[in-house]
Amino acid sequence: MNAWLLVAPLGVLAFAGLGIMLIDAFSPGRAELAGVTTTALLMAGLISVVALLSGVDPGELPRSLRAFIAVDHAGLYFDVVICAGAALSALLAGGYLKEHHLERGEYYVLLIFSALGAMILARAVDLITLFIGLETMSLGVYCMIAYRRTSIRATEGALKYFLLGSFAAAILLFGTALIYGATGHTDLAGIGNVLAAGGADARLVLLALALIVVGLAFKVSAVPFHMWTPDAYEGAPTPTTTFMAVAVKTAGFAIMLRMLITAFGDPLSASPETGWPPLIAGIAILSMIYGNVAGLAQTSVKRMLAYSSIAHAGYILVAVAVSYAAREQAIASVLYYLLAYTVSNVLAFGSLILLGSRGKEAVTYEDLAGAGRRHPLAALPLVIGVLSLMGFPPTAGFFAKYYVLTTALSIGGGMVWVAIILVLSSALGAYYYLKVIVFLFMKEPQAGAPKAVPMRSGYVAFALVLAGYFVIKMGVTPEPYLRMAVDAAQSFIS
Amino acid sequence: MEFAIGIYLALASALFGIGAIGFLLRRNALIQLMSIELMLNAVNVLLVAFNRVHPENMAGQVFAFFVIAIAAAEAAVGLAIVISLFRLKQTVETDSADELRY
Amino acid sequence: MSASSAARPSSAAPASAARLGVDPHRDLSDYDPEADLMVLNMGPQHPSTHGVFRLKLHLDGETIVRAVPYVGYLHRGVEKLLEELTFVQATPIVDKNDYVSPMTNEQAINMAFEALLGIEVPRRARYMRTLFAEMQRIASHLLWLSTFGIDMGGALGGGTTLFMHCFREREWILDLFELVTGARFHYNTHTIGGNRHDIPAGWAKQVHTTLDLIASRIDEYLELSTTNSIFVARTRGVGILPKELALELGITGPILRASGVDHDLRRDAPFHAYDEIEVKVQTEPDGDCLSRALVRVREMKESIRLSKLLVDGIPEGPICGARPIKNPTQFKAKEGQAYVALETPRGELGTYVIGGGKNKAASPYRLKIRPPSLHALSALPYLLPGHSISDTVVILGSLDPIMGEADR
Amino acid sequence: MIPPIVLHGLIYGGVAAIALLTLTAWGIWFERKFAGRMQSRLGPTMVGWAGLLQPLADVLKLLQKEDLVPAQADRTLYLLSPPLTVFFTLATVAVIPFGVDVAVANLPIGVPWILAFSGLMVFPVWTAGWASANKYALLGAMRAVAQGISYEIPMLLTALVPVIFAGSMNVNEIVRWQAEHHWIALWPPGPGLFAFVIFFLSCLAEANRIPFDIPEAESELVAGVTTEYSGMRFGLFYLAEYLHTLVASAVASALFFGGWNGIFGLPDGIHWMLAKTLTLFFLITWIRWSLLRFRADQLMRICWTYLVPASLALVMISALWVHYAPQLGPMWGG
Amino acid sequence: MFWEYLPVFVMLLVAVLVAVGLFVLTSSVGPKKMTPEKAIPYEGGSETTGAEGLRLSVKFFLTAILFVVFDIEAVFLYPWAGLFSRLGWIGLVEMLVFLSVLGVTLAYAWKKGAFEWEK
Repeated sequence: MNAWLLVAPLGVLAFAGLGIMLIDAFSPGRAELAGVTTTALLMAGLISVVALLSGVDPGELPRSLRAFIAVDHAGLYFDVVICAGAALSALLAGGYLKEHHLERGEYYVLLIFSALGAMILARAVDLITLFIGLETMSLGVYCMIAYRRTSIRATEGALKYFLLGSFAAAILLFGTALIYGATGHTDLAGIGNVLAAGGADARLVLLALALIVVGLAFKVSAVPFHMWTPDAYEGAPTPTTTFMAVAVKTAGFAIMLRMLITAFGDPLSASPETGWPPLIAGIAILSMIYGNVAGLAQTSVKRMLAYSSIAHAGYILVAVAVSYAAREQAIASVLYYLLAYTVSNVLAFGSLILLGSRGKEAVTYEDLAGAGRRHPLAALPLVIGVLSLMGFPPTAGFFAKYYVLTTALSIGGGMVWVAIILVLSSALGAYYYLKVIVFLFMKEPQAGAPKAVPMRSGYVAFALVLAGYFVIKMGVTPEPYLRMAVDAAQSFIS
Repeated sequence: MEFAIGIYLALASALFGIGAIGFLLRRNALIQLMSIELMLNAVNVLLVAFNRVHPENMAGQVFAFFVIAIAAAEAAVGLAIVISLFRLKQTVETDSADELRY
Repeated sequence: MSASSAARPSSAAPASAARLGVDPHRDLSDYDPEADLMVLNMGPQHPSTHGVFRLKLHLDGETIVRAVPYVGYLHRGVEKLLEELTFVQATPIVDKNDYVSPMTNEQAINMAFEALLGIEVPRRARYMRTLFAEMQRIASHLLWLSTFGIDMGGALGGGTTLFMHCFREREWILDLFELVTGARFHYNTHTIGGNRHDIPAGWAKQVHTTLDLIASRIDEYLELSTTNSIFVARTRGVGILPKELALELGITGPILRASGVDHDLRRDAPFHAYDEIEVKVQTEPDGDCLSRALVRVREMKESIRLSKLLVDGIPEGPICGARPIKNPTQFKAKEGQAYVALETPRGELGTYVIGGGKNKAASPYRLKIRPPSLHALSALPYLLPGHSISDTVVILGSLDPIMGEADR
Repeated sequence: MIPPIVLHGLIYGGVAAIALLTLTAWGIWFERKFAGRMQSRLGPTMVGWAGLLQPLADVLKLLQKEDLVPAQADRTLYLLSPPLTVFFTLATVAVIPFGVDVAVANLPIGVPWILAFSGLMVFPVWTAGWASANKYALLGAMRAVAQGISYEIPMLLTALVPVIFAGSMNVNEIVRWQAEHHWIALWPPGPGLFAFVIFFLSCLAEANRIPFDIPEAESELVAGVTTEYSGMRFGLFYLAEYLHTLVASAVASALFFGGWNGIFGLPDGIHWMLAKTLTLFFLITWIRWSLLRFRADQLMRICWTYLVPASLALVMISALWVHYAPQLGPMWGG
Repeated sequence: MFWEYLPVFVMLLVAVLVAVGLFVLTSSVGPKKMTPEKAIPYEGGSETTGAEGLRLSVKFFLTAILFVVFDIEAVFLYPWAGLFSRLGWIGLVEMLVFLSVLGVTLAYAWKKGAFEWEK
C-alpha cells in the first residue's frame, strides 16, 4: 500500500479543498477555516516528507498514473516546499484576513486548490498535466489577488496578472503544441528520446523551445517578462503575495527543470553555444541586474520585495543555466535555494503583516520607521528575513547563494562571468535590504504618521516562529536539507 | 490525398498572430479576453492537425479537450475580474487601471 | 394667496405605508438617474392592463423600485353630462360606467334619485333589484376569473381555456337577463321608483337550472385556478395589502375583505331586500393575491345561494312606485341632497346628488360618483415595489379594476 | 452520373425538409382544432374541409402584411434572427432515424449533434430581442437566454442515459439497441422513466412552451422577444416554435421510446416513429392548453434546484445500473 | 467522410430557400408605407427611449458561469458514456468522482445563494 503514499499528498489536498468548500457553504463563519487549511497542508507536507525519508519505491502504481504524474523523490521534495509555503501563507492569511475584516471562507478554498495546482505542475511529466497544473494554480492566484473587491489596486493587480498570465500561458501552449507536432509525444521522456534520436524537425524544435522558455520565464517572473510582478505583488493582500512569491515560483522552477532536463536534455538543444543554456543565462543576468537596480528606488517595502523576488529568480536561473553540465549538483542547489527562499520570504512578508495593524498594512518604509526600537521582539523576524534574503552568513539564504556560486564556478568558462555578476548584484541588493533595518532602528517616524503597532494574532506569530526556526537551522546546519536535495536530484536524473 | 500539415500550421499561426496582435493593441479588456480565447483556439486547431500527423496515439485530441475546458474556466475568471473592475471604475478600458503606476 | 396655501402639506404617505416599508413617493436620488434605474411604461395599450391604463415602472434590474399609475384615459365627463340631462335620462349613461356589472350602476343612480325625491320602492321591485344585483355579481366575478387566468397563462395557453369556460357560463346569466329586460348587457331596466320590466312566467325555473349548472362547473374551474399549484405559486404571498393601509386608502369590496376586514354593505347597511335575507360575508386574513381570488370565488358561490333564495321568495305586487314616465322633466327636485352607497362586485359604489339643477330643477345641480376601482388602483404604488414585472400583472389582475368606472 | 451517396443525400435531405415543414404547418392546424375542442369551441372550420387549409390561409395572410424594421433596430441581426431559428431546428432533425435505416445523416456523433443545435437555438432568440431595440424585447431576450442555457443542463445530462445504456452516441445505434433489448423509458424504471420526464420537461423549456414560455410571455412582455416583429417574420418565429416542438418529441421518442421499433409483433418502420412523435406532440399541446405560466425566478429555481441535481443523480444511477445489473432485462421480451 | 454530411447541407439549403422565398414574397406583395410613427419601438403606446437604459443584474452572469461549469462537463461525459461498457470499474469510479465533484459545486452554489433569482 505504501506505493500510494507517493500520490497521497495530492489526494489529501483535493479532499481537503472540497471539504472546506462544503464547511464554508453549510456553516458560514463558524468553522476556524485557517486552522483547518493549515492542518490539511501540513498533513500533505508530512506525508511527502515521510515518503521521501522512507525511500518508498513506486513499484505497483498503475502504469496509466505514472505516465502523467512523477512519483520520484524530486516530486516529493517539491511537494514539501510547496506545502510548507502554502501552509505558512494560510497561517498568515488567518491573521491578516481577520485584521482587515475580509474573513470569508473562499480564500482558503482558493489557496488549497492553487497549492494543489502547483503540486500537479511540479510533478507534471506530461504536457497535458503541465497545462492543467499551470492553469489550476494561476486561476486560483488570480482570484486571491482580486480578493479585496473594494480596492481598485487589488483589482488592477489581478487584471494585469490575469491578462499577461493567460497571454503567456497561450504562448507556452503554442510551444507545447509545436513540440508535440515535432515529436509526436506529449510525455516529456518520450520527447527527450525523440530529440536525442534527432528525428524531429530542427526549426520546429527551436521555435517550440523558445516559446516554452518564454512561457516559463513569465511564470517565474524573470526579467523580460516581469512587468506584472511589482503590480501583482503590491496590489494583492500580503498572504497572497507570500503564496505567489513562494509556491508559484517553486512550481515554475520545478517544471522548468523537468522541461529543460528531461525534454530538451539532448546535446543539440542543450549545447552550451546554441541551446537553451545561453538563453537562460542571459535571462538570469538581466533579472539579477534589473531586480536589484530597480529595487533600490522603491519607497514601499512590499514593492521592494517584489523586485527582490525578480532578483532571486535571476540567482536560481543561474543554477538552471548551469544544469546542462553539472546536472546533479545544479539541480540540488536549485532545490535547496527554493526551500531557503520560501522560508525567508515568509519571514519577510509575515513580519510586514505583523507590523501593520488595525486595518492599515505596514507597506512603506516610513510605516516601519522606529518600529524596531519600540517593539524589538516584533521587528526581529523582519531582520532575520531580510538578512537571509540578502545572503548574510548564518542564515539559509547565504548558504543557498554559496551553493549556487560553487556550482557555477565549477563549470568555468562563460559561467564564471555570470557568477561574478551574481556576487556584484547581490552586493548591490544588500543596500535596500539594509535600508529596512536602518528604518526599523535608526529612523524616527514623521510627526503625524500612524505608528506601526504589532497586532495580536496567534497564527501570524506561529508562522513567523516556524519560518525563523527553519531559516536559522538551514543556515547553521545545512547538512540534512542538502542531503535531501541531493537525493531528490539523483532520483530526478535517473 | 496526403494530409498537408502546412496549411493547418499556417492557419493556426495566422489565428495565433491575430490573437496576439489583438491582445497587444486593443485597450478594451473584453476584446483582450476574446483575443486570448482566439489564441487558445488556434492552439486547438494545431493540436488536432498534428494528431493527424501522428495517428498512433490520440494525445493531440485529448489535449484539445482539456484546452477547451481550461479556456472556459479562464474566460469565467477573466470576466469576473473585468466585472469587479467595471464596478469600481465604471469602464472596461485597461488604461483606466493606472493606480499602481510608479 | 394666503400663506397657508404656500405651506402645502407635502404628499406624506399614510402612516401604515411606512410600516409596510414602502414609500410610494420615495425620491430616487439614491439612484443616480442615468446609471441604475430603467423606466418601463406598461402603457395604455398593453395586453394585461384591463382597459386603458398606464403604469410607469422604475426598475432596478428586474425588481420594481417605484410605480406611478396614470388614469384618465377613459374619462367621459359623466358627472358634468348628468348635470345637463334630467333624472329620467340618467340611467342609460351611468350603466356604461362599470361595463362589467351594469345592473348595480343603474340601481345606485336610481336609489340616489329616489332618496332625493323621497319615492318609496315597492317590495317586489326591491326583491327583483337584489336578485339582479346578485346574479350580476356572479357574472362579474366569472369575468374576473377568466381575465385573471389570461394574465397568468397568456393568450395562447392554459389561461385561455379558463377564459373560454368562464365566459360560456357568463353567457347563460346574460341570457337570463335578456329574457327579463330584452338587452344582454346595458339593460336600462331600472327607473326612479322601481323596475320597468317584470319577470316573465317560468323564468324562475330557468334561473334555478342555470345556477345549478354554474355551481357544478365552478368546482371544475378551481382545478384550473385556486387549487392549481402553478396558480398558487404565482399568487401566494404576492402583493400583500395590510389591513390598515387598505382602510386608509378607502379600499372596499372583495379586496378589503381579503385583507381581513369583515365589512360588507349588504349586511352592515342593508338596502333593497338585503334586510330580509342573511348574507354570509367571506373574508381572508393575509391579503395577498391568492386570498383575493379565494374571496371572490367564495362570494360567487354565496351569490348563487342568495339568488336561488331570492328567486323563490319574490312577492307579488307592483314593480314601480312612481307614475310611469311620460316626459323627461316629470320629476323635479328644488333642493335637498342625498348620498347612497351600495355593494357592487368591486366594492362600495357611492352616489351623491344635489337637487335644483337646470331644466327647471328636473336635473341634478351636482352629481358625484364614488368609484371603488379608483381606490383599488390607488393601492398599486404601495403593492408593486419589490416585485417583478410578471408579479405586476398578477397584482393588477387581482385588484380587478374597471377603467370605465375609475375614470368616469 | 451522380454517385449514389449524393443521390441519397439529395433525396433524403430535400424530402425530410419539405415533409417536416408541411407536417409542422398541419401541426399548427391540429393544435388550433384541439385547443378549440378543449375550450368547447370549434377551432378553424371556414377554410377548406374542417379548416384543413387554415395554415395555408395564415401563410398567405401573413405574406401580404407590411414587414417593418424599427428605426433604432440593428438591421442585419433583426432580419437574420427568424430564419436562423428555423435553420437550427431543422439541422437537429438531420440525425433522427425515422425509418429502419431512413435517416438523413447517420452520424456517429448523433446525440451531441442534437444538443449542440438545441444549444444554438438560444442564439437567434437573443439576437431578435437585442436587435429590436425595445425594452420588452430585451427583457424577454435576457430571460430567454437565462432559461435556455439553464434547461440545457438537465437536457444534456438526461440525454446521457440512453448513450450509457446503448453504449454509442449514434442515435440509430441507440434505437437498434432499444429494439433488441428494451425501451429505455420503460425499463429500468428508476433511471429510464425519470430521465425521460426530465428530458421532456427540458425540451418543453427549450422550445419555450407553456408552462415555461417566459420569452414570449404575452401578458407581461407584450410579445416578449417577438414584440417588434410583424408579418411573415413573426410567422417564421411561430413556425420555428412548432417545428422545435415536433423535433423535440421526435428526439424524445427516438432516445427513450425506441424510435421505429414496433411492439405487439407489428413490423418496425416509419409509421411507429410517426405515431410516437405525434403522441408526444399531442401531449405537449395538451399541457400547453391546460397549464398556467411560471414566473421567471420560479422557473430558474425549478431548473437549478430540482432538475439539475436529479439528472446528476440519474447519470450516476444509470452508470451503476449498467455496470452491476446489465442482465436484468424486463419480463416481457427485451 | 464529407459525403455523409451532404444530406444535412441539402436540408439546410431547403430551409434557406424557404426563408428567403418568404422574404422576397413579402416584400413584393406587402405594402411599403413606412411612417416615422411605425418605426418607433412599441412600448404600450407611450413615448419611449428605446432599450439602452436597461441595467441587468449580476444573476444573469452567475447563471452563465454555472452553465459554463456544467456544460463543459459534457465534453468529458459523452466520450465516457459512449465507451462505458468497455471501461470496466476504473471508468465507473473515475466518473463517479467527477460527478460527485460536480455535486459539491452544485451544493456550494446552492448554499451560497446563486439560485435565489428574484427576491
